[in-house]
Amino acid sequence: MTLSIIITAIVTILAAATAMSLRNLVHSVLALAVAFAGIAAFYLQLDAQFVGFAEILVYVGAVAILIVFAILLTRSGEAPDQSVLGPGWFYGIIVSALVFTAIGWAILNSSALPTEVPVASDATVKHIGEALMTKYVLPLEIIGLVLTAAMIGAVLIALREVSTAGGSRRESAPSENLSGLTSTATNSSLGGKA
Amino acid sequence: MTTLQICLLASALLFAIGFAGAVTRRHAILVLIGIELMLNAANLNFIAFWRFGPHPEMLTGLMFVIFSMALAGAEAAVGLALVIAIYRHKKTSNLDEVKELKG
Amino acid sequence: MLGEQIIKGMAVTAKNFFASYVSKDRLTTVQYPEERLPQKHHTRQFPFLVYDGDDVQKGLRCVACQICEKECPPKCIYIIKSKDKKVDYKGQMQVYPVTFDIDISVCMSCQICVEVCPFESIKMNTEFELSTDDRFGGLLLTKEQLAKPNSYYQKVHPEAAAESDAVIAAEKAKAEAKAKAAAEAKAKAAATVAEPAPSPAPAATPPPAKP
Amino acid sequence: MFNALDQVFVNALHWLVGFLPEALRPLVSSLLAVAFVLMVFPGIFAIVTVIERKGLGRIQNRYGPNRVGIPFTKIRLCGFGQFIPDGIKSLTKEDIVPRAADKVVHFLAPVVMLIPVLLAYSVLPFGRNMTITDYDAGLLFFFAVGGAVEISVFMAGWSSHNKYSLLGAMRAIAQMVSYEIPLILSAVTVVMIVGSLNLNNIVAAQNHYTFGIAHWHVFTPWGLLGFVLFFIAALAESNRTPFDLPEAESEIIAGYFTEYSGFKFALFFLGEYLGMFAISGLGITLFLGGWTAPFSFLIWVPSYVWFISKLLGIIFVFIWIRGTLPRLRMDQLMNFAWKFMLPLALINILIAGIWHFMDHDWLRWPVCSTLIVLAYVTLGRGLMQNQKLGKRIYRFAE
Repeated sequence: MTLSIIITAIVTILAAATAMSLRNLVHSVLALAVAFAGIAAFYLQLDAQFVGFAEILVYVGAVAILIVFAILLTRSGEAPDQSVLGPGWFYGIIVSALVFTAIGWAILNSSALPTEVPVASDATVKHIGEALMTKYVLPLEIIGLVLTAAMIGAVLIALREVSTAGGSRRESAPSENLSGLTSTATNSSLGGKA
Repeated sequence: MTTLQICLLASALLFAIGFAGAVTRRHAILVLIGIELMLNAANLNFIAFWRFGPHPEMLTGLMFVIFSMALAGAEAAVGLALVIAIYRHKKTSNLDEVKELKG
Repeated sequence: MLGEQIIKGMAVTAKNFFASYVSKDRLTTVQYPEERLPQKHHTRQFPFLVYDGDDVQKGLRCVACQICEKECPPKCIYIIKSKDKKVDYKGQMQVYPVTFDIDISVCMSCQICVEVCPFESIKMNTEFELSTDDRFGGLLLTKEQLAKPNSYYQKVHPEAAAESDAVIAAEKAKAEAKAKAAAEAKAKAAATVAEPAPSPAPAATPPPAKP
Repeated sequence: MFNALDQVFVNALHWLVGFLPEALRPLVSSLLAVAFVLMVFPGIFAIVTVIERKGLGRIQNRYGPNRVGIPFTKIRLCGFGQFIPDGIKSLTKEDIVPRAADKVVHFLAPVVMLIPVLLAYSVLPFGRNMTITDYDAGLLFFFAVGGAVEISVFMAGWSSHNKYSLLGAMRAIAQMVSYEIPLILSAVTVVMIVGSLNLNNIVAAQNHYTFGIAHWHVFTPWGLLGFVLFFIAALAESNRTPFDLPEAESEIIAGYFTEYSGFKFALFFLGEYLGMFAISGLGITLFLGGWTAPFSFLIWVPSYVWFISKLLGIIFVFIWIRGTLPRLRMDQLMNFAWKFMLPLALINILIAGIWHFMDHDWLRWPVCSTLIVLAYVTLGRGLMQNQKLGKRIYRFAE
């Protein structure tokens, strides 16, 4: 158990670091997909089967694809000529290293962490569904509302501004793809919960 | 080192990598990717604490992760729509060249 | 209603599917090596050489005049004339081709060689299964491969062969008449020289056959 | 006796594994199960390529391949050996990688395509007690790995650095993403009625008989509509005609695998067909009763025979449709997904709810059927009236 978790951790972190350091955006996204798959493997090893599958469905199947579509639509598939790092990148790296040091020190030296491993609870889909429909029904409804609002908002933002009245129908065509992507994310997560 | 500590350390490292990426990279989409990584690191924490915490039968951490995933999907959709909208206006997705909102 | 036409189309294809097993008439294709469609009336593929009689060397109509070689647009014909002569079908002494090659990988089946040939010697074949595994030597047809008897030509293109036979017969007759006339003139001259008797010799000569 | 025949593979597996030490048993038994899948389904793929060519030929009043039988003999077997030369040809062809291509991504794409497709087989119940892994959330797993196929399509299209490849990949991703929604929503109805995401439970829920007829979900109004929606979405997901826009030969050469040749092309081809079988298998499991027999007097036939014959039946319909329908246009495709399939799938969820709550009441039959017909006619009218799927209006340069 511990060995496989360590291997998963190494793969995930390597993939994430690759995703953040490559020059080519498309390679970054592919590495990101590997990182997401690694996190899903983490969930599966921690007995959270449903969440692990949902992670693959939402992140690898929807978010990575969405990012890929955005890359294609903004034509940023080629590596840029100038530096990929913004001004003040040095301070950014210092700060993130400080953050990691602080959290890591806290984790290694904390006495509040539980030491004994409890027996795995059976977080079956049935239990999750029952909890969603009873105890967490209000958050569920709110999430539904938020997702609808996000979908409408994304469609409105990405709609091309129409200058002439005549071209409106054809102009709105590309946004249909995007609305499709957003509502995949919504519907697939809803579909999993039902 | 216990399994919980390994999970937490991995999640902290993921968070740091995501943070570094989001702060240092110029490209808008890469900043979004960094934010997604940070969200996932937080989710990993929730799952680890749910699994090794005192009450795994309560499903609280699991529920939080499910809702946070749904929100992350919405956030990615809106964020990428913003990137596309900015690209249409400025023909660039480089964040250093988008300075109108600075005032 | 939506989907009505789809069901109609599916019914058509299903009918095709099952009926093609029942009635052979529906099948539009032919199983080629076993069954063949009859060839079209004027099928022509690549040229061949015609010879009369049984012997290729003796009966070959070609006299190596090289008109076809000169006229051939892709220059796929190659002829070497002989040094000696032989009797051709008209009875005259003619050179003959020692080498007559056609590269059918170059030939474009334009039939110009057939049209320019004054000796009814080169004709178009209907043979099309000429594929070979040797793409240089195998596609270069030599005189022996090209030569086909007149009976073969009569079989593949009966009408054209009849026409060509008529031409040859006419020319043969003309040549014979000429030869006869020449012989008689010769005999006459000889007679006049030898014995100047006033005897009208060529009165019984039949008129030369007009084609 | 019948039971022994039904369980012959399961018992053989147990017998084989029994020779091994206790520690190795789970590993070896899962490896053997994987080997079983890797042998059976590519075998079906080989046969189906021939069946497809023969079937298309017959639909067009031709013979189709009928020459190659057993190699080096004169036995022809109606041409069913055609896959052997086909395979040899594609494996021995030269593998060309474009100079401008992204070599690593170009190489990885077919592999990434095949992995999720093969993973999808791990949850399908092929017969009684014949599921490789019995996940609690098996259906979710299936859809999750199915979504990962899109990444490989994008990898193939982008890495080739060819505009046709890129266009094909964009089309493919947009189409797969759009049709995934009706696919999942039509599967949700079954989950609602059965109350489980486990595919074995879904099959078990259909495995009982009234008057000798099985309780397959397709025999109910919502199940019929759900099956039709699922089938159309599955056609689109596996890029089959009439939804084969991603690889429309006449427009964009071969879509995202334009620049692939030889073994990599064969892998794509295999991946596409295996994906088609997997999604057909899921449709069988959800709506057509999985490995159960349609009538109670036929239960003596082994369960895996039922599964395979249902699979071949669905594949035959796939081929039949390919031989009949022309390709859609991109806007028609999107309109059909968003303005027809999606609302109908949502209405179907509502109808399944009504069906569930009017439990064991004869009235639910007419009510649900009427609702479905009404919804179908209204949506169909709307689609036709807006000329979305109607006759094409040509626009010339003005």
